[in-house]
Amino acid sequence: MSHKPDDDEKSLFDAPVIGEQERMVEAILFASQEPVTVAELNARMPHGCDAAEALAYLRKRYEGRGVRVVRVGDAYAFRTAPDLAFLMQQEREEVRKLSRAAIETLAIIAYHQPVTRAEIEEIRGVTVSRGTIDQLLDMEWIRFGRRRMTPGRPVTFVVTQEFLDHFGLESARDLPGLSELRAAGLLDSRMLGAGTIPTSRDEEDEEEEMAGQTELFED
Amino acid sequence: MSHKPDDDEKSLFDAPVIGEQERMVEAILFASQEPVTVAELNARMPHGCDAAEALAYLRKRYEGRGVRVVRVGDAYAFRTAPDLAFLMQQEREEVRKLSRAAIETLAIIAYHQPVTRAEIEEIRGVTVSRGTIDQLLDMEWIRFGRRRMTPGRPVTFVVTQEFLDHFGLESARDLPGLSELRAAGLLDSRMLGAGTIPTSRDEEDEEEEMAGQTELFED
Amino acid sequence: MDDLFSSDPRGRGDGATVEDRLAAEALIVDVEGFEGPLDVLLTLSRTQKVDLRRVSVLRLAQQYLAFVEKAKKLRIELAADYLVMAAWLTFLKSRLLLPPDPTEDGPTGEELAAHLAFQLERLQAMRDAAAQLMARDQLGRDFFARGLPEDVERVRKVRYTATILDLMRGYARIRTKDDFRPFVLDRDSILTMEEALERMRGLIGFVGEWVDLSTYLPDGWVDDPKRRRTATAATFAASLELVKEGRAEIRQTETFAPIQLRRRERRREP
Repeated sequence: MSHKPDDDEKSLFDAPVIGEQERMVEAILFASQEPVTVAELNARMPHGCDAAEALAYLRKRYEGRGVRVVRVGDAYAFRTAPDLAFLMQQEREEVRKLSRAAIETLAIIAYHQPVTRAEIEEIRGVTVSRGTIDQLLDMEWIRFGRRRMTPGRPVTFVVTQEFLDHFGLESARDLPGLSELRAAGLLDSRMLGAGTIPTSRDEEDEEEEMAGQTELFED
Repeated sequence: MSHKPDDDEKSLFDAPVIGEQERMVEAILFASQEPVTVAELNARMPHGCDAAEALAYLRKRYEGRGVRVVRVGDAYAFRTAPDLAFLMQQEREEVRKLSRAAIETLAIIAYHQPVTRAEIEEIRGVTVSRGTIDQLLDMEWIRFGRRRMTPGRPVTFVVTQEFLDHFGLESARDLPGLSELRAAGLLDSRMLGAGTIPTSRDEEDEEEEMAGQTELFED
Repeated sequence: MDDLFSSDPRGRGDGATVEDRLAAEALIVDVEGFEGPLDVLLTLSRTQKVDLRRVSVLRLAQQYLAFVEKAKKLRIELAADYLVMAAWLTFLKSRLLLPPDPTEDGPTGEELAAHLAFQLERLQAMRDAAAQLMARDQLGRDFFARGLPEDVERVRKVRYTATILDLMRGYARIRTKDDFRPFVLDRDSILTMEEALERMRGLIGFVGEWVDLSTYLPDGWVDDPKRRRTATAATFAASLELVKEGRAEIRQTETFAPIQLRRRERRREP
């Protein structure tokens, strides 16, 4: 084998047996922060060692194991066996609360479905970002409903079966009305007169009607 | 072996053969600098695997090698064999120099855990400075344990997995001389009533009863 | 603990032996190096060259008192706890030497002495344990972890969730925007941006010249610093809103200079 250091120069001590040398290479490769060259191995190991030979044994030993000795440039390092790469990935599910904007948008869709984006914005008083709608579509809690038969034929949104399942509802009509919200302490008692919430709107509803929100409470 | 996940629950696929499982444990432990618990191993391996059994094979395989599988608390890690330390000049980390007070405090926590600050002071006969505790917390060699159920509910300190890992201990029960010390009664919390030896105290220290250390090393 | 008394050659003398004085003198040299009185006692006990369980506490007390005496003579400032320990050892000594007083509560002198001996032994044991611990092979010094760890790639999957209560609260919030403010305290000393904006909308149309922002602050919001601060912030925010709407112009000639505002001339319709 190559890289045998000065064969002529007799060492005072015998070089460690090859098995011992293999242990040394194993430990050095393991602990090193970078791949290690044969020259570096020889420099670190006791006089008379043959790192190249020990390395050859070590590579053989790790063949088919969970890690292998691989060559990186002219240096060597331990690496996970490629077929076990899947173990090095960890899928972590992170549960996050839905944002306030998303919850409000979702609530409006649930209480007013089918509802157009313009209507949602009218009710919330702020624009609804694409991202919010996309997120809810993505979660499959809302889907597109029929197009509204009004100028521009805007799309409407409705809640899905997944939505109902998640919230334990049989239908969107089971959502509590304003009076129940108030009874549950979710509404301020200073609220205006009682009214029920329409759980769905007929398709003939005109967008123009959305002007005054109060109408929504009048049934 | 333990930790076999739900035997009753039939998996669609058979678990990999034990040799394959051993490779997986090998790959996971090799990849991590920190010890990995059996539970984590099982969680990362395919359904039906028995990491504990695979580990037993793996440990056996690496006996006498340049790297070994060591147990640290309820976790496992590969570490180089200590007899090869002489090869590792380059990897040697500058260990933070600990003061005599810090070393003593650490030993007291290790041998008396869970132990309150007042108990440490009682043993050392001097106030333990905030800095000493902070330093040990900072090095992650100690952490807060359960509060003592005595007046003032003082916090206790215990040693960590990092501590065990650093000193090559499988568990706190393997501390050198532990059983002799216990047999000699030197780990008992003996207190006299009035007139005990004065210990200088910081004013912020809670006055607390020295409860019997029944929790010591239980588990 | 029979030997508690036996090794005091002069029986009940409160003076110390020559040996004790020499020991005390040796200690004085590096009193700074000691970790408190118990540490000194432990060092002193070593001069007795016996197993710590057989140490003569009475003699130890005398050695310690000799040490404190010596320090006093040399005008060395000893920390208070050294003197507290001296006082306590004097008390212990008297308990050990005098016949027990049956009317007195608490532990006997012998019990106290035994406890002190226990403490010394325990401290010594902990020091030995610490030394053994530090002599062990240590991670990063004698054995090593993988130098090139392969990180687990964390694939993060976010799942959003909400409860029906969130949904109802959300809806209630929208439907009662003006009335429903369950978590907001009414605070008299806060001028909201909306209030300021309403006010400014009315005023801005009349101001064609550059006028300091501060002149827009409503009456009654100028004197109290707290009210002035909130009014200034709200008015400033409202001005920016007006600028955004194209109804006003705003300028500041240099850093920290007064902020000025004027109506923006509407472009004539073509």
